[in-house]
Amino acid sequence: MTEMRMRDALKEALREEMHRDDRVFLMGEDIGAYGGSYAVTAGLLKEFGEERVLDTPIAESGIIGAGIGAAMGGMHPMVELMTINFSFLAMDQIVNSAAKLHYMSNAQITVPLVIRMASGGGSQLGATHSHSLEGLYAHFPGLKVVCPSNAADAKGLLKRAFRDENTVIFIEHTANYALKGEVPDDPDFLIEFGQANVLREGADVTIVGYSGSVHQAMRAATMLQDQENISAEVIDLRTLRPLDMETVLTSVRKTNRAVIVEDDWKFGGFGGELSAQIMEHAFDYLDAPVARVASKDVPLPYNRNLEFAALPSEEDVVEAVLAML
Amino acid sequence: MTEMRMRDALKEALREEMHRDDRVFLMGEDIGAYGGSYAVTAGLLKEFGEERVLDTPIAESGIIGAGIGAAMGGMHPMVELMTINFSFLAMDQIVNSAAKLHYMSNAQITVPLVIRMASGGGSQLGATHSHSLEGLYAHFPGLKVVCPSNAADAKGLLKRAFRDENTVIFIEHTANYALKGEVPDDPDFLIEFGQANVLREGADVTIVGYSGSVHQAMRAATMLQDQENISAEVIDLRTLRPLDMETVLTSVRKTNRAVIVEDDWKFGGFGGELSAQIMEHAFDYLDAPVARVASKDVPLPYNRNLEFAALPSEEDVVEAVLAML
Amino acid sequence: MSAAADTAQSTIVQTGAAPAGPGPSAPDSGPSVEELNHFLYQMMLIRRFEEKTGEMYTKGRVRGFLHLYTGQEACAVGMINALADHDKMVTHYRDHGHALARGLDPNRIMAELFGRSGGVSGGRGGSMHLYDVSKGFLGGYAIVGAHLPLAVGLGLAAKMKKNDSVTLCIFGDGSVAEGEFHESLNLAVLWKTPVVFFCENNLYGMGVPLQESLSTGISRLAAAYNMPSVQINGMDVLEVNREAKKAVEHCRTQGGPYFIEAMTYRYRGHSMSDPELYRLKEEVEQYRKRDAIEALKLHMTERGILDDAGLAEIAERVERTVDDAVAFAEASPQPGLDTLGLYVTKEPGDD
Amino acid sequence: MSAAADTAQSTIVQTGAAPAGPGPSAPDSGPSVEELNHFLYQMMLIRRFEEKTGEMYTKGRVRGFLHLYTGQEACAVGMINALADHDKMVTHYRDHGHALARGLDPNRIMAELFGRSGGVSGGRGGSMHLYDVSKGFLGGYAIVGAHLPLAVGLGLAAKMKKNDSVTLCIFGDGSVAEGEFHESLNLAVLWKTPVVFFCENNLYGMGVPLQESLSTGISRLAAAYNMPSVQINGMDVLEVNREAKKAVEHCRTQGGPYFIEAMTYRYRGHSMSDPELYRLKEEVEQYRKRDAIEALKLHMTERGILDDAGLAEIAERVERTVDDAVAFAEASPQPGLDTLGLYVTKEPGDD
Ligand SMILES: Cc1ncc(C[n+]2csc(CCOP(=O)(O)OP(=O)(O)O)c2C)c(N)n1
Ligand SMILES: Cc1ncc(C[n+]2csc(CCOP(=O)(O)OP(=O)(O)O)c2C)c(N)n1
Ligand SMILES: [Mg+2]
Ligand SMILES: [Mg+2]
Repeated sequence: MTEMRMRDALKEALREEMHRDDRVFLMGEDIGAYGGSYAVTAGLLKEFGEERVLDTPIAESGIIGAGIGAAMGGMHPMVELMTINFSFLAMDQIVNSAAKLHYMSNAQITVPLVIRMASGGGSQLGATHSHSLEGLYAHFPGLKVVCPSNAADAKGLLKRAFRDENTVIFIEHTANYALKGEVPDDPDFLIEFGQANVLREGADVTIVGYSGSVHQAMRAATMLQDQENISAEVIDLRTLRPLDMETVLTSVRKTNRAVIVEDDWKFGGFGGELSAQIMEHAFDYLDAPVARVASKDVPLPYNRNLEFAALPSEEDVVEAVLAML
Repeated sequence: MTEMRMRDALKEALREEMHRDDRVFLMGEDIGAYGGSYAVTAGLLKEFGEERVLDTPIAESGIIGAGIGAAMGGMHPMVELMTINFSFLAMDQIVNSAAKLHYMSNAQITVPLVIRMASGGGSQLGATHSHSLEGLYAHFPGLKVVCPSNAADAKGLLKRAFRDENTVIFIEHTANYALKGEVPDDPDFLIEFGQANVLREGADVTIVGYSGSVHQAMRAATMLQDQENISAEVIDLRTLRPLDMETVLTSVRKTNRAVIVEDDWKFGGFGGELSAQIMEHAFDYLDAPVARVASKDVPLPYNRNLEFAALPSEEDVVEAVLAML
Repeated sequence: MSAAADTAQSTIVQTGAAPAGPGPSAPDSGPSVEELNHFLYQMMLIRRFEEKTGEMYTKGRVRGFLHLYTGQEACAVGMINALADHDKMVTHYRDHGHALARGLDPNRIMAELFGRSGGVSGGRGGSMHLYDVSKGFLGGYAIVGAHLPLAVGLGLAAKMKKNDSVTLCIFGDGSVAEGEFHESLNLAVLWKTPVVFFCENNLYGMGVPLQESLSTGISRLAAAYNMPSVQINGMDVLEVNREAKKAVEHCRTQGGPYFIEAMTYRYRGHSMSDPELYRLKEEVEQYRKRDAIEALKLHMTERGILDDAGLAEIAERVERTVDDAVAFAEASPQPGLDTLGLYVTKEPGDD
Repeated sequence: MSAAADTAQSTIVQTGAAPAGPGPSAPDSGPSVEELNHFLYQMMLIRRFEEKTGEMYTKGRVRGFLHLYTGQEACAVGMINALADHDKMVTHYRDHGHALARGLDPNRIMAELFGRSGGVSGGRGGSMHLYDVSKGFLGGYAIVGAHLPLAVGLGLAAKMKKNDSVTLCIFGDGSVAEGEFHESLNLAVLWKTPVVFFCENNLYGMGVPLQESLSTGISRLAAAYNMPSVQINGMDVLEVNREAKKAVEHCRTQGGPYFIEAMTYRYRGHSMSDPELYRLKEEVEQYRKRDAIEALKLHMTERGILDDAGLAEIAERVERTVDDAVAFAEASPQPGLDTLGLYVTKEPGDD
């Protein structure tokens, strides 16, 4: 075990996988000389050389498409998009090429590709630069969608992504990069997809989060315990596709109440899927309707107060829990 | 009233609005000389000339962006994307420019733009050409999302779209183009956004659909009446953003049961939003969990049998209803 | 062909009056008699296969969007026969001719159009989505322009794996306006990926004539990215094959991309639902007069390497092959409904 | 400047050694003394405004991504002063200099950077999203390349409304690799929209040098679309202004687009978090030696139209303006939380 920040855990995963498998190479905007806009790839150009760490032009559709092609050609590329906001420009390649080729070709073609993207609001970057699209990508069959909330998970899940023969959308919340945690050194440390993590056990209510919102969930649980003596169970989904509903349902059947927390807009967001599935599979266990805590229905403003008001907070979670008890 | 197909009702709406407002012009791939891939614009080039009916190159991001710019410049353009599948290439313009400029500019800029797109599966076009993205676009604040199910609605809603100062995503299910219906001739016939339509009254269950799935819902209602003597109420949402939940909730509070039908994939689809909201606002009225009938979780295959098996059918709806009674 | 220097690094070679150009020109060290017979057979096969496919569509056997290749045979046959077995190719949705020229089994292509389990894509892809990895045929792509970046990536992989395979990327004139055309050409030159960009300029993107969809010349624009770029007569299979060999040779030995704009013409509508309001019957007739198959026949008969008997033999072989394909497709079973959920992703132990 | 014919329809004009070019060249009928003083004032204002903005960022007053314009002043001032009041412009996220040159109120720009209600975007946009419709300043755009199609649309609207306004579209060298660059230039030429495409080539897109992001020359590529295209010295405000006037005049009278590649340099990092590992301090120093502001001062003093007193007066005015801006921003109230939900869409009776 070594204590490190999530950004360094991610780098370790990349380093180990590049040493393990020479099909793995990296491309992206400013991942080389610049060191990556969130410093995840800093130093890797020096260590692995220009052959395996490619700085690319600003052409999201082109570089994601090239990554798909390289994967079809027998490599296992990682393409970093500086932030997930720019993935709108590459969405056709992700949705129509990467996600569908295996199925449409009747299993002749595989696209082993890892697409890493920084995501989320809260840094006052304004509306165009503050999207949370975990749920949007989880909608498409053929993709895997991974969104770690801490350093250890980040390493285990990213390494696992390079053992997958499919395209993995790997989403990193910018608020998590600096978070420190104990990270296993074992080069074979992997975290399987589709295994939610019960971060905190509780009896009265289940709080479900993923990516950045896991931390609002945890802080809310502490507040509930300290201030209201309410025992909340907190679940980190870790991957949205595949989705581990069993862990969520087991918890809800125990607590009889559920709150979902996400950074994304509530309307048409992934929380609706979770809420609906909980109802579908645990209807008779529910003492109250499942609650969703998410962003207000506005483009995220630059002003700090407005941005904070628009994003979900631990207070919002506490409020939602109290309202259902 | 005149009986006509939905495609002709759409054309009538375009004709009338172009005559009413010279800010309105049309652009799109093959909408002119070719007459439109679904013949909606056939004849309009001849009637209005090249100034107001522009055939464009195949450059979705460019032409949607140009439409946004023209709208910012004081026009009220309609851009037709041949099919919604190609909108993935223009998604950044739709999501980051069209949807956000009014808010980010503090109301200085408006983008009065109508984006028309053919949508849906069922024509054996294969996975890349069979998307249903009504729910995806409804997720973004700043947009309006309209999806008519019949000729009269198509005309009233499309005309209303040209009275809106915002960007309207106007989605036309290909299975609806040939449907005939009585359409009002009144040039001031408008259908307001956010007004769901109760197509059939019933007492035992509420079936909610939109766009193409409204017809599976109606056929299922007939089957339920005839074969099971079950009285189903059928609601056509007509617009997903704004969404008329009141009409849905009023119905569910009466029937105590709800089934949602949509062409899109179930996982992470708009049905989850509807299901969650019904639970949130009518929990105590529900005798059974809200059911969702949607596409199977696969890229839509070309083979007819497989495609039909993947898409939601009236039988699936009937089954879902029977399962909750 | 008169060469007009455009830049230091690249040249646009213009053919006299393509596609109104003359019939096959005499190659110095052109294809062998066997090759010529093979070209003629493939071109006639494609022609007949597409006629039959059209019939099958009207009979309801083939569904969805169907784009026939009729008229452009010289492009597919001339270009694809310049590839080696270990080379790879991607193309667009108008892909039957390309698949046949690459040697995919006609039976399995027709079965795919029928949506049967014996199809090259198991009936899941249809006309626009043919795949046969065993032949390095990595697909027909139905999103205009989307396969250009894929070709760059395939070239990049070949470069990284240091195998000397070349990737062929075929697309139409209408695709040139897409942003991915620009992104891909730029990346291919920057990264020196061995990719032959082969643009079949049939003068229309659906109903839009090229001059309304592009503000400049295709091969001229390609040259501006600093890659060799030529415009050739796509109605002359010998010229296409000659230029194609140069291009493939260049990519394989020098590395880096090469651009070919082949002037050609599509006899049929864009797809089966095309009313063809955008062009005159006369225009189509004109081009039919310069038919590439007839030109090749003439070339061969003039040189005494083809006689009526030989032609009849080829025609008969083509007929049999196409009839067999339909019979095979008819007999091929529908995919089982239990297969619907298979292969959404690839998981350990799948195969 | 030596003209090198590239095509019938377009020309690339190369300046001797831009950006290493000489100081301001003597214009035949150049700007008036008033104009020169105005240019100098604006360039010094931008320089000082950005320094102050940097300070305010380190103080935590300004947040988010911040991209300073320092070094490129001659581009904004030379280009934007060639526009008429009724013209429109869009630019990218490095937009403070452009906003100041267009005459937006420095107080309201600084207030926007502070996120205050008195900001040009009400505190909702921040540094990358400045808007002032009353000045025809239709925005800073933070998605690289996204505003190019918007400019084409604005030009299209102007053409349809037959008002003779021109649209200016400013972007960087790194944006040229985006697909929307290609789509927009093509559409602009096809539709003859009056758009000046002004590329500020500061040699880097973030940390990537141009030669690693583009396989060819920017103005050469632009010329291939068949529009007038020039490469100029962006460190010489007089040359920029002279070429800018030509471009605007062309668009206004001939219709159709015009392309300018201005060679320039950014003194500061790409954004405030840039470690600048990709370039040498020496390189930056070199360019600082050819500073455009110093060059203009020299030009004016040599011609006796600027003395120490005059310079001091301008410097003092700049200082006061920037201090006032900060004071205004500090005093400007935070937007009320009750405004969060306003203006998501525009509805009847909103305003
Ligand atoms: C991104 C995208 N936009 C639009 C279409 C619809 N479409 C299919 S083929 C076609 C014309 C393409 O023309 P060209 O590239 O010249 O190829 P050709 O059909 O002439 O062989 C269009 C517009 C599409 N499939 N994908
Ligand atoms: C589509 C997109 N991709 C990536 C980014 C991240 N990014 C912001 S600025 C920039 C560099 C742009 O360089 P250039 O166009 O030369 O402008 P400059 O910063 O040099 O003024 C990048 C990559 C973005 N904002 N949008
Ligand atoms: Mg074509
Ligand atoms: Mg730059």
